[in-house]
Amino acid sequence: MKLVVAIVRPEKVNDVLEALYKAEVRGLTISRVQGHGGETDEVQTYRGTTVKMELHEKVRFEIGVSDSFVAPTVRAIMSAARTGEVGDGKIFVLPVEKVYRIRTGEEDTAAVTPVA
Amino acid sequence: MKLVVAIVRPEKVNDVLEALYKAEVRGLTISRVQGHGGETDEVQTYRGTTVKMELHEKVRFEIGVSDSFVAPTVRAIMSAARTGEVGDGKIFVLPVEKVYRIRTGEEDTAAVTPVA
Amino acid sequence: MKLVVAIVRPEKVNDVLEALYKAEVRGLTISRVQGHGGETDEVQTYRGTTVKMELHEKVRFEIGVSDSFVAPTVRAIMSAARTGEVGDGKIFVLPVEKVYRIRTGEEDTAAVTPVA
Amino acid sequence: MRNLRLLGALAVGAGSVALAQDPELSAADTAWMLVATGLVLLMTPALAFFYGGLVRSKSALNTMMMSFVALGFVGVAWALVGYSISLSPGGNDFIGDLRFAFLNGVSLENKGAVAAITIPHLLWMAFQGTFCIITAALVSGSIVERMRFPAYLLFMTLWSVAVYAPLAKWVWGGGFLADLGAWDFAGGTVVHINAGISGLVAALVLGTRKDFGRQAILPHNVPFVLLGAALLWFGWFGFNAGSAWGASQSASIAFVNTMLAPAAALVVWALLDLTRTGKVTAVGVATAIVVGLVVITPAAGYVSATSALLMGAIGAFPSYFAMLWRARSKLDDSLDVFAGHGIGGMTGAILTGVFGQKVIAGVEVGYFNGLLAGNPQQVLIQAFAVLIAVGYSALMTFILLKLVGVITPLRASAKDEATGMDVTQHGEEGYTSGEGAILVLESGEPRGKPAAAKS
Amino acid sequence: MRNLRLLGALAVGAGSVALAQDPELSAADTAWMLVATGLVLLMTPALAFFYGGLVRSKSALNTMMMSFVALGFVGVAWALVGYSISLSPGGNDFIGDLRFAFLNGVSLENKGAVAAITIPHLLWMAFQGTFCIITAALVSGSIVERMRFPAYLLFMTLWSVAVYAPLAKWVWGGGFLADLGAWDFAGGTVVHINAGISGLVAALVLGTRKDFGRQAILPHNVPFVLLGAALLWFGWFGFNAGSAWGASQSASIAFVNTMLAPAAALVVWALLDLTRTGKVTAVGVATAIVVGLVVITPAAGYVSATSALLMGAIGAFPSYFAMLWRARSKLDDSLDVFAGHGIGGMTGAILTGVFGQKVIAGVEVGYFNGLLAGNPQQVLIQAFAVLIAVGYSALMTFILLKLVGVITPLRASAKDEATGMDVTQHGEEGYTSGEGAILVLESGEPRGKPAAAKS
Amino acid sequence: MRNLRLLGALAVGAGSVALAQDPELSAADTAWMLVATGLVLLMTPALAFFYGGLVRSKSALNTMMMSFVALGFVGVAWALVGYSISLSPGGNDFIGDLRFAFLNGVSLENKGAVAAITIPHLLWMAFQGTFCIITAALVSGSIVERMRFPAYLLFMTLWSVAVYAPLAKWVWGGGFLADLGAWDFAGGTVVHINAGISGLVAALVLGTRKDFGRQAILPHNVPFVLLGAALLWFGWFGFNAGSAWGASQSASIAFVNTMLAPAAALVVWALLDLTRTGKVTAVGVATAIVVGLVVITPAAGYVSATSALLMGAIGAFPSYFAMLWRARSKLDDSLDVFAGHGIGGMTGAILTGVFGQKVIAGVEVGYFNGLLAGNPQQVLIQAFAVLIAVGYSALMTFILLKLVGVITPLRASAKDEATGMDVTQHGEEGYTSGEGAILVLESGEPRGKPAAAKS
Ligand SMILES: Nc1ncnc2c1ncn2[C@@H]1O[C@H](COP(=O)(O)OP(=O)(O)O)[C@@H](O)[C@H]1O
Ligand SMILES: Nc1ncnc2c1ncn2[C@@H]1O[C@H](COP(=O)(O)OP(=O)(O)O)[C@@H](O)[C@H]1O
Ligand SMILES: Nc1ncnc2c1ncn2[C@@H]1O[C@H](COP(=O)(O)OP(=O)(O)O)[C@@H](O)[C@H]1O
Repeated sequence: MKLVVAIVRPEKVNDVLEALYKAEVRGLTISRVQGHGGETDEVQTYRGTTVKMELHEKVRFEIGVSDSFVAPTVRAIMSAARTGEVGDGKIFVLPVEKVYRIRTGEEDTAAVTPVA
Repeated sequence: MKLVVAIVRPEKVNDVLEALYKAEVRGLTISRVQGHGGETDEVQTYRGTTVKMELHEKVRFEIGVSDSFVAPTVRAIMSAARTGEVGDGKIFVLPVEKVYRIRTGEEDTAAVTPVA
Repeated sequence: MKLVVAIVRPEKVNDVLEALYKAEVRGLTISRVQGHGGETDEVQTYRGTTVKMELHEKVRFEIGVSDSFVAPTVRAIMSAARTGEVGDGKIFVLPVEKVYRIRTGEEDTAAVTPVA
Repeated sequence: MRNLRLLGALAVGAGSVALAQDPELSAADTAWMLVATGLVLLMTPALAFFYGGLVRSKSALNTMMMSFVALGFVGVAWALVGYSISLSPGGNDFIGDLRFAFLNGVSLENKGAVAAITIPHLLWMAFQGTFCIITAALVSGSIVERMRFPAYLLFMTLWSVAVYAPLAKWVWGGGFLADLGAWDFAGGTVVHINAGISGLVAALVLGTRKDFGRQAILPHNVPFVLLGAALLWFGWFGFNAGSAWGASQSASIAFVNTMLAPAAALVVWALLDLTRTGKVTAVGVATAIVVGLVVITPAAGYVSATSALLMGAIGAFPSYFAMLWRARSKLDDSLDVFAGHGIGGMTGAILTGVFGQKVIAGVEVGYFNGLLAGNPQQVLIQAFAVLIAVGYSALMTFILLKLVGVITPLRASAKDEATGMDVTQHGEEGYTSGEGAILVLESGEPRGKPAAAKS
Repeated sequence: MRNLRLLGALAVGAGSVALAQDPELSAADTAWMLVATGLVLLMTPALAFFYGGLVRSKSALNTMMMSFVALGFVGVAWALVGYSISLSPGGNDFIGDLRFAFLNGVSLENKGAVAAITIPHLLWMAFQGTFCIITAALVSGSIVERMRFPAYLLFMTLWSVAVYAPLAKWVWGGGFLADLGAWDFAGGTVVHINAGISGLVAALVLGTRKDFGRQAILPHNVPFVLLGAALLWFGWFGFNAGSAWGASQSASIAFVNTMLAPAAALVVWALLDLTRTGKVTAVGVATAIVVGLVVITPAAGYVSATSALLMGAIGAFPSYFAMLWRARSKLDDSLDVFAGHGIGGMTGAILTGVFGQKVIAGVEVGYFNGLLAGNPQQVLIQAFAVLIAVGYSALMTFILLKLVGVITPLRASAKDEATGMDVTQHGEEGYTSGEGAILVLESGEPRGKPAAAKS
Repeated sequence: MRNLRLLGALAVGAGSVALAQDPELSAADTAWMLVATGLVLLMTPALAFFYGGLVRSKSALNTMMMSFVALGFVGVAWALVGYSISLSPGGNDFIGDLRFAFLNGVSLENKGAVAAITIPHLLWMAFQGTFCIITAALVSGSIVERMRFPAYLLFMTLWSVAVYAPLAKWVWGGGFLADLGAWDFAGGTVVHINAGISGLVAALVLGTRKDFGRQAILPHNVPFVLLGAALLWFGWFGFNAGSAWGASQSASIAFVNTMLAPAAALVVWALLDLTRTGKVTAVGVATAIVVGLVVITPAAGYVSATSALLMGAIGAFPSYFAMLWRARSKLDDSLDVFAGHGIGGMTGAILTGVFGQKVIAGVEVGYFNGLLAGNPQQVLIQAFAVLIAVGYSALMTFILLKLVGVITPLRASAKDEATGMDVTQHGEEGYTSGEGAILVLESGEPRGKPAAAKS
C-alpha cells in the first residue's frame, strides 16, 4: 500500500479528477493548501503597503492505492496537471503500513477497492 | 513511531475526539478536506446550471503515536466514526522516522507524551 | 528522500518561512489546520452557550527534502517556531519512496532541487 | 374606552367606508411613509442575516431563505386576503370582512381605511403588509436547521393569515383589544409576543436538532449577525416612527425613542457581559440592540425619551437571563425568538402601561396615561392583552403545525440534517470553492467525463 | 402623441428654458427625492454584491469593482456631458445639446429642466444620473472574469455617453420615442433592455471564459447574492417611486407595485423550482426578486396593484426558462444579464402596453390606457420602442467594443484568467489569510529577509 | 462676524430659550430629517464593516465592536450630558451649560434649540447625537488589534464628552470659532479633523502592533470594506444633506455635492493607482470614496456642484500620498484615520474657504464668499479653526488616554495580541466551523466527556 500525495494547481483539479477517474482510481481526498516553489512571486498592494505573496494557492491530493496502482495514478496526475510552466507541483509516494475502511473494518487492499 | 491519518465525516468529529480522549490520545491535528469515494454524488443547481458535487466534506485527523498506541487509536476512531453507510472514510497508518517536540526539542516517544 | 511535516503556531509562520529560506529550502506546502495538544483550552461564550475550544489554529508545513537536507530543515523550523510555551507544535519526518516534479517528470532529488 | 388612534375614523360609525372628517392627503406624510415602508421591508432581509450568521454554515442559506420567502409568500397573501381580514373597517370585533380582498377598493386616496390617515390608502396597506412579513419571518428563528422547506412554506403562509391577521385586527383594526384600551404603538403584542410565542410552540412541536445539547453549535459568521442587527435597527426607524403614519411630532418622539432604547439596552447588556464573564461579546451586543428595539416598540410614540432610556435599560435584564437559562435547558428555541421577542415583547407591553404619558416633551402626542402618570389600571389592561395574544398565538400555531404535518412531514430526516439543510433542502451551498463540481449537461451526461469510463 | 409627463413643460415650446407654468418648488417632494436619489445610488453597490457573490472567489473583487467604478467614472461623465446630451430641453428629437455641459445653468430652482418638476433642477439631474450609473454597471454582469480592467473602464465610460444618453433622450427627454407615445415609467427600455442587449453583445464579442462549459463555475458566496438582491429591492423603491419625481399618489402606486411584483415573481419562481427539481433555490429567489423588479419598472406608475401582481407572476416565466436555456447553450452571458434584464425588460415593456390604465385605484394617476383598457395599439408602440432600443444598443455596443479593442486589448490572458482576475487586474485578493505575505519596504527589499540569502 | 446659520436664533439674545422669530414646524423638513438621522446612525455600523474588513480575521469582531459599542455608550452619554454641553444655547463661548442634561426641556416643538430649526427640537438633538457617535467610532481605526476593550470603552465614552462636545460647541453651538466666522457645514473640523488627530495621538500613545512593520498585515475581507464604503456613502447623504436641517435647496446642493465629490475622488484615485502600479485597487476605491466624502463635508452646502467635483479631485491627492508615506513609516495608525480623515478634513476645511460662495446655482443658499469669490481672508479663518481643533484634540486625547491608563491597562498583552483580539477580548471568533468545540454545561463539566477520563 502506498499513499500518493500530489500538489497541483487549483485550475487543474477538474482535469486531474477526470484523469484519475479514467485510471479507475476511485477514492481520494483533497484539500486546499498554499505552496512555495520556484514560482515568481506576485506583488499586491493594499493602500500604501506593498507585499509579495510568496505562497500560491494549490490543491493537495491524497490517494491511498495498492502497489500496482501507484504507477497509473502517478501517470494520470502527471499528465493531467502539467502545464509546463513553473509551479506545476510535486508528487510524493509514501509507504503505508496499514489501511482500514472505517465502515467495514476491511484492511489494506480491500479497504481501498470500491464496492460495486 | 507511526502517523495515523484518518478521514472521517464532519458530523462525527466530536465523537472521534471524545473517543480519542478516552483512549488517552492527547495530541492530534485536524483539517477540513474534501473526499471522493463510493458516496452517491449529490446534485446542485444554480440557475440553469446543474452540477454534481463529486466531493464531500470530510475531516482529516493526523495523529502521531508511539507504536503501542497505534491499535487503540485505530480502534477508537473506527468505532466512533462508523455509521455503516458509504462514506465513513479511511484510516492510513504511516511509518515515521523521527518526531520532534518543537517546544523542547524532545524526540520520538518523549515528543508525543503529554507533560503533566 | 523524506517528507518533513511540521505543525507550528500561525503567528510563527513568517519566521519559519524566513528560517527555511535561509536554510536554502525552497519548496514547501502549507495548510491551515487545527490542533489539540497540551494547550489550555480557551472558553468562548455565545449568548448563554459556553464552549471550550479544544482545538487551536495551527499551520502545517509539508516539505519534501533529500536526506541531507533533513537536519537543517528540522533545525530551522525548530528554532524559528519555538516560543517555549505549550503549544509550539511537532515535527514528523516521514520516509518517502519517490518524488516527481510534475512539470518535467524529474524524479527524487532532482525533483526538489530548484532550477536556477 | 377605545383605541384613540382610530377614533377619528371609527366615531363616525365603525364599518362605514366613507368618512366625513377624513384629514387631507399630505405630501410630507406620504414622503415619510414611502421611506418608512421601504425601511420596514428591508428588515426582513436584515433578519435573514441576523439569523443566518447565527447558524452553522451548512444551514446558512436555509435559514436566510426562511426569511426571504416571506417577502414573497406572505406579501402576496397579505395583498390577496390578509389585509382585508386584519384591517378592513367591516367585519366584527374579531375579524375583518373580505371587502378589500384582492386589494379591491383600496384606493390611492386617503379614504376608506380603518384609521384616519393622511397618505394614500394603498400605501398604508403596503406599510401594514411589511409588518406581517417580518413577523412571519421572525418565527423561523426557533426552528432553524431542521424543518423541511416545503412544510415551512405552507406553515408560514397559513400562519400569516390565520394567526397574524386576526391578532392585528384585535389590536389595530378596531377589534376587542382596542376596545378594551390596550395600547401597542408599533407591534409589541401583534408582532413580537406573537412571534415569540409561536416560535416557542414551533420549537416544541418540531423538537430539538439532533446535535442540540450534545455538541456545540456555533455561529458561522458573526459579522453577518452584526450586519443584520444594524440593518434591523435602521429599518426599525421605519417600523416605529412609521407607525405614526406621518412626519409628525409623534413620529419624531417614536424615532428618538427607537434610537435611545437600544442604546441603553446595549450599555446594560455589555456591562452584564463584562460583570459575568469579563468579556463583552459581539453576539451579545447584536442581541441587545434587537431586544432594546423590541422593548420600545409598543411604547415608541407613547413615552418620553427618558422613559425610553429606562425601558431599554430595564428591558435588557429579563431577556438576558432568559437566554442564559434557555441555553442550559432542553428547549431548542434555536435563535432565542422566545427569549428575545417573546419576553422582550411582554416586558415592553407591560412597561408601556407603566411609562405611558399623554403629554410628552411638552406636546400632547401620547394617547393615554400609564401607571407613573397616575393610571395603574393601564398595566392590567396591557397584561390582559398580553395574555390573550399568548393564548391565541400558542393555540393556533400548534393547530397549524399539526395540520401542516398531516399534509407533509415537518422534519427533515436525521441524515439530511447531518448533511446540512442547504444542500438537502435547496440543492445549493452558501460558500463553494467550485472544485470538484462536475458540470451536468442537457443529456444528463456530465461533460468532461468519458461516457465509457462511466459505465 | 406626446409623452404626457413632459407635456406641461414641452407644450410651452420645446427647448425654451424659462417656463411660465412651472409648478412650485415643494419641500415634501424634495424630501422624498433626496431619499430616492440616495436609494438609487445604493443600487450600484448592491449590484456589486449581487454579481460579486455569483462569481468565483478569485474574481470577486474584479466583479464588484466593475460596478463600483461606475459610481465614479460614469457619475463624473454624467455631470460633465451625459446629462446635457440626454435631458437638455434643446437639441433635436435624437440628441440633446450641450447647454448643461459641466452643469452650467443647472439651477437650484425647479426651472429649466426638460420636464415639469417641483424639486431643484440640480437634484433632478443627480437623480437621473444615478440611473445612468446603475445601467452601465448592469452590463458588466455579462463579461465578468475575463475583461481587462483598463479596457472595461474605457468602455463603460464611453458607453454611458454614447449608448445610454441618447436612448434616455429618445424616451425621457422628449425625443422621438416619447413623441410616438411609447411609455417607460422608470426605465424598462432605457435601463434594462439597454443593459441586457449590451451585455449580450459584449458577451459575444468578448467570448466565453476559458473554463465555461468545461467545468462548473459556482457562486462563491450566496449570502452576498441575497444581500445584493435585498439592497437592490430597497433601492428600487427610489428607482420606481422616485420616478414620480415627488411624494405623490403616483409615487405611492409605483411604490406599492414595486413591492408586489417581485413578491409575485418570487412565489412563481419558487414554485417553478419546486416543481422542476423539488428544491427552492436561494440563487433562484434572489434572481426572481430582480426579475420581478425589472418587469414592473416600465409600468410602475401606470398599472394597478393587482396588475402588478400579475405582471410579476407572468414575468417570471420568460426569464426563468431563458436562464435554463442559456446555461445549456454556448453563450457565456455569465450572470444572465440578457435573460434577466433584457428578457425581463422586454416582457415588462410589452405588458406595460397591456395593463396600462389611466385611472388607477380610483385616481387618475396613469397617463394612457393599454390593451386591457381598450387601446390595443399601445402594445405595438411599446414593441416598436423595444425594437429601436434593441437595435441601437446592440449596434453601438459592438462598435464601442471594437473601438476600445483597437486602443487596448479587451481580454485578459488565459493565464491571468486562470490565476484569477483579482490578483492579476487589481493586485489584491478578496479574502486573505495574511500568511506567507512578505512586506516589501521602500528600498524594494522585503523586510525580514536577509539580503545575503536573497542573492 | 457670526455663524449665520445660527443668527436667527442668536440675534434675539444668546441663551434665551424662547425665541420670538422661531420658524414654523415643517412636516416636510421633519420627513427628511427623520430619514437623515437614520442614515447617519447607519454610518457607524457601515464604518464597522469598512474597518472590520481591513483587519485580520482574528481581530474582525474586536474592530467591529469598537464601532458598534459607540452606538450604545456614546449615544447614552450624548443624551445624558453631551448634547447639553455642545449645543445648549446657554453656557459661554467655550462650553454649554447643563440645562438640557438628561434631555430635560428638550421639546417636541421646534423651540429652544441653539439654532433656528423647523423640526422638533428632540429630533434635532438625535440628529446631532448621531454625529458624536460616528466621530468617536472613527477614532478606533487608529488603534485596532491591540487595545484592551474595557479601556477602549472608557476612553471612547469620556472622549465623546470631553473632546467632541466642546469642539461642537465652538463651531456649531455659537462658540468662539463660530463667532470668528469659521464655517463647517457638516463636520470637517468637528468630526474629521478631530477624529484624525485623536487617532494619530492614540496610535502614538498605544504604540505599534507587535507585528507591524515586521510582517504583512492584510485585509481579511475586502468585500466588507466595499460594503462599508457603500453604506458610508449612503449614510453620508443624511450627514451632509441632513445638515441643512430641512428638505431645502440647501439640502439639495449638499446632496448633489455629496454625490459628485466622491465620484471625482474615485476617478482621480483610480488613475493614480493605475499610473503608479498599473492596477486599480478595490481598497483604494473604497478609500477614495471615503476621502472624497470627508473633503466635501465642511463645504457641502457652501459650494457649487462644479466646485464639489474639483474639491473631490484635488482632495484625493494629499490623502493618497499621505497613505503611501504612512505605510512606509513607523507610525501604526493602522487604518489611516489620520491620512484619511485628518488630512482629508484639513484639505476640505481649507478648500471650503477657497470655493465657498453665497450664490450657488442661481440661488442664495450659501452663507459666505471664499477666496475665489473675492474673500481671501476666509482661508485664514478656516486655517485658524483647523489649528485650534488640532491642538485641542491632540492635547485632550493625550490626557484622556493617560488618565484611562492609570485606571486600567491600555494595551492587551503580546500573547493576547498574537492569539487574536476576538478570542481574548470578546471570547468569540468571527467565523467558526464549530468543530472541536465542547459544550460546557451548567455544572462546569463539558457534556459528552466522561468525568473519569478528565481526572
Ligand atoms: N519540496 C517541496 N515540498 C513540498 N511541496 C513542494 C516542494 N516543492 C514544491 N512544492 C509544492 O509544489 C508547488 C509548485 O512547486 P514549484 O517548485 O514552483 O514547481 P516546479 O516543480 O514546476 O518548479 C509549490 O507551490 C509547492 O506547493
Ligand atoms: N483511496 C483513498 N485515498 C484517500 N482517501 C480516500 C480513499 N478512499 C476514500 N477516501 C476518503 O474517504 C471518504 C469516504 O470514502 P468511501 O470510499 O466513500 O467510503 P467507504 O469506505 O464507506 O466506502 C472519501 O470521501 C475520501 O475522503
Ligand atoms: N501526537 C500528535 N499528532 C499530531 N499532532 C500533534 C500531536 N501532538 C501535538 N500535535 C500538534 O501540535 C500542537 C501543539 O501541541 P502541544 O502538545 O500542545 O505542544 P507541546 O509540544 O508544546 O506540548 C497541537 O495543537 C497539535 O496541532
